[in-house]
Amino acid sequence: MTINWFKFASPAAFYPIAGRLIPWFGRVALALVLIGLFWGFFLTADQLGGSNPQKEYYRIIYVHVPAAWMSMWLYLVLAGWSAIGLVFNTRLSFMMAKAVAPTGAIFTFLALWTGALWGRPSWGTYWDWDPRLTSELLLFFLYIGYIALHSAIDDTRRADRAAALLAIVGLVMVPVIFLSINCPDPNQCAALHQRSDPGSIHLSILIPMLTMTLGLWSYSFAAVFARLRTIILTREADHAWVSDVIAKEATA
Amino acid sequence: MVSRCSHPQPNLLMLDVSDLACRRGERLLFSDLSFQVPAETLVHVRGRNGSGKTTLLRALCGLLRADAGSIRWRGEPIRDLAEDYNRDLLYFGHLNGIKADLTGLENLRIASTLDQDPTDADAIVAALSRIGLEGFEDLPTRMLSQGQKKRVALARLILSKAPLWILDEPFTALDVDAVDLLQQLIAEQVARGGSVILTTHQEVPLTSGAIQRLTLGEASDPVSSENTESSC
Amino acid sequence: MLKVFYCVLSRDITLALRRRTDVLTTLFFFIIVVSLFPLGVGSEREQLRMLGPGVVWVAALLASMLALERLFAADYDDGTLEQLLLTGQPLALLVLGKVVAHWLLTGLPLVLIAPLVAMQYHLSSTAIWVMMAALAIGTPVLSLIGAIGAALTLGLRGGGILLSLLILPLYVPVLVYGAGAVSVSAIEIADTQPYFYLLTAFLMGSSLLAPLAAAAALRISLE
Amino acid sequence: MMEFFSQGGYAGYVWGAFGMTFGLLLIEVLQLRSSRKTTLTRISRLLRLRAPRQAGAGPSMQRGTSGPTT
Repeated sequence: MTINWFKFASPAAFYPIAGRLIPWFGRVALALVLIGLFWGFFLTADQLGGSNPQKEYYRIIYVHVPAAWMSMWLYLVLAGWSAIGLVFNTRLSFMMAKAVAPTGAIFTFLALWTGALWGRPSWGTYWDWDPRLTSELLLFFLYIGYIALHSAIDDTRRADRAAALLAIVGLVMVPVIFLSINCPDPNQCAALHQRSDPGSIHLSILIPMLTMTLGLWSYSFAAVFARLRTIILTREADHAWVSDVIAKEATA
Repeated sequence: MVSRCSHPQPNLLMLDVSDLACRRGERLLFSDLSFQVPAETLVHVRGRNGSGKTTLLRALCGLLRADAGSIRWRGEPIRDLAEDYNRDLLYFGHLNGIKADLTGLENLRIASTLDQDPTDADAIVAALSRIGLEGFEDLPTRMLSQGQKKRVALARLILSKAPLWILDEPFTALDVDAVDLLQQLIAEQVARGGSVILTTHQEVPLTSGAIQRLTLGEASDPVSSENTESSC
Repeated sequence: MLKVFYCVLSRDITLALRRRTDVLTTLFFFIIVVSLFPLGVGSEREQLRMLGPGVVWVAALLASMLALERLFAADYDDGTLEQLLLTGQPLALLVLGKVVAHWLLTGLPLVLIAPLVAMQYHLSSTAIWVMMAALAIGTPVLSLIGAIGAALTLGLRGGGILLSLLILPLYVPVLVYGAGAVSVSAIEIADTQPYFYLLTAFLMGSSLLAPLAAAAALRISLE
Repeated sequence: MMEFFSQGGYAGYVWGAFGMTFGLLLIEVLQLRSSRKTTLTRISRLLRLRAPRQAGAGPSMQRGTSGPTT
């Protein structure tokens, strides 16, 4: 039994499906985030001993790391949908990519903001060109580049495809950019492995952090699908199915 | 000129378009458009402004990717042929496609080397003089008038050996005798077995071969063809 | 095949030489930007020597980026770009020809003028040689990657600003290792070897992939 | 309860980070909701203005509105 994926590729078919999924993802996200916060704030130690002693401000990790992971994951999703759109020429994939970009940019900004606020107490400055934060900053420029290019072109068809190509070129360049930032001096390249990789974090902190990540992940599904439905409506306005959807929903 | 009497039977099918659909932005311009262009045929595309004539021509020459349907050149989809199809094609858009800082001679020499049939200088000079530009060959084209610039671009029609011509409003900005010359060139192209697809608002008399009229924007059957009044 | 490459190359060079001013504007922009910094930062010798490589590279980045806009714009306006798409030649080859011509007209002069500019920053002679070598390898990469951006922003109003927004993040690796090579050469000349390996790797990688991406971008822009 | 809010003296940083995060996400949700509403009203107005379209291959052209739309 081969599933005809292209059946779902038509915006008309996907619109109602997305509509049903949004509330479900929204509720799951809310639940996960609340559990993660409660766990992180009340059930864990106030201060961290061990190799990297930190005071209460370490709790910013519950937001900073999930946001950073989500920003990188959403860029992969953005580049993935762009590639699918260019190869299969399906309009829905381009709409999906356009729907992902703003949420990804927001998470990147959040990662930078929370990273700076965490850096101040622990390193003494808001910004010290730490390789991870600098890579986030450049990822932020890639998102802004995608959004700016897409909005600068009026013809939606060319805008989709040009921004998609930019996302793919960006994806190819990301490892090279991250290499050049994490290891500016190839002679002694100690900085490549992160100072505190997730493995070394205490379990009782790792669990809430992962729950928060899942919460933000399910939140981004809901946000992206909501934006996608608006994009589908604007772009398919002159199709027949939109008029009866409008009639039904405008009155509801 | 002896008008060769050949019945335009569709022996050698050149271009075959089947249920083509094109969209401009979010507006669907035309859909389920099918027509064949056999050898020795002139396709005269007509329609109001905005009915998608230019979009159709750009889709036919591969510049624009159609939303649906297929375009085949001698049985092969043009997307697979890519460069080979380009070699058999000469496209003439709204812009002249010549560099203002280069002379007429240089423009044509570069155009022919890029089309991979480098012609020697005096063939180019002959083409330029036939088009009515002798004495202007080695003048930078920015000094020429709008009509003369168009003639330099038209000189490529003389030099080209491409079997398929796609011309978008070729007659604009041309004076009377340039129009006659262009009509003669098109008639020669069709007579020697080539096909021409063009959009224009005036008639194009042929010495032989068939004329197909393709009107866009009408709900009725867009394709109607009639043979020229030639004796055969 | 190569004949076509040279045809495009020589066409672009003759075109540019007929409008000599365009070539010089990029060069003077580079010189002005480089000589502005000492006025802003103060002309204390040790500081300038430390600052020199970075400033020269950033100026080279900006100069080559500003010159990119003219890469396709002139051909786009007079219709020759359409004809280039419709020749019987692989588009990537023609794009490579245009990019090499663009580099010869904007990148190479930067490399040749670098010693003159480096003296403003009291760089040692070895540092000047290393900078010229690094620029010679790095500026083609800038032109190649920039060609993708130029193709994407073709015919857009405000394309120049948009082009810099899209392309500058992609220039970071060349900047980091280009400037790094020069500053390391002051300490230990042998240490610059890995930098040049990386820069050459970027050059080879981008000269293979960038024309393909730029050709795809052109097809999208000219739809 | 008070020491919870003070977060060992780092309240500014902790709540600055959390506040920005959930504040921004909330703003995004509200923005999505309002853009959906404006899109719905804009398209319904557009559809009401446009007369019932002729079916057929022709492009979706306006055939002129049929009388004043109530």
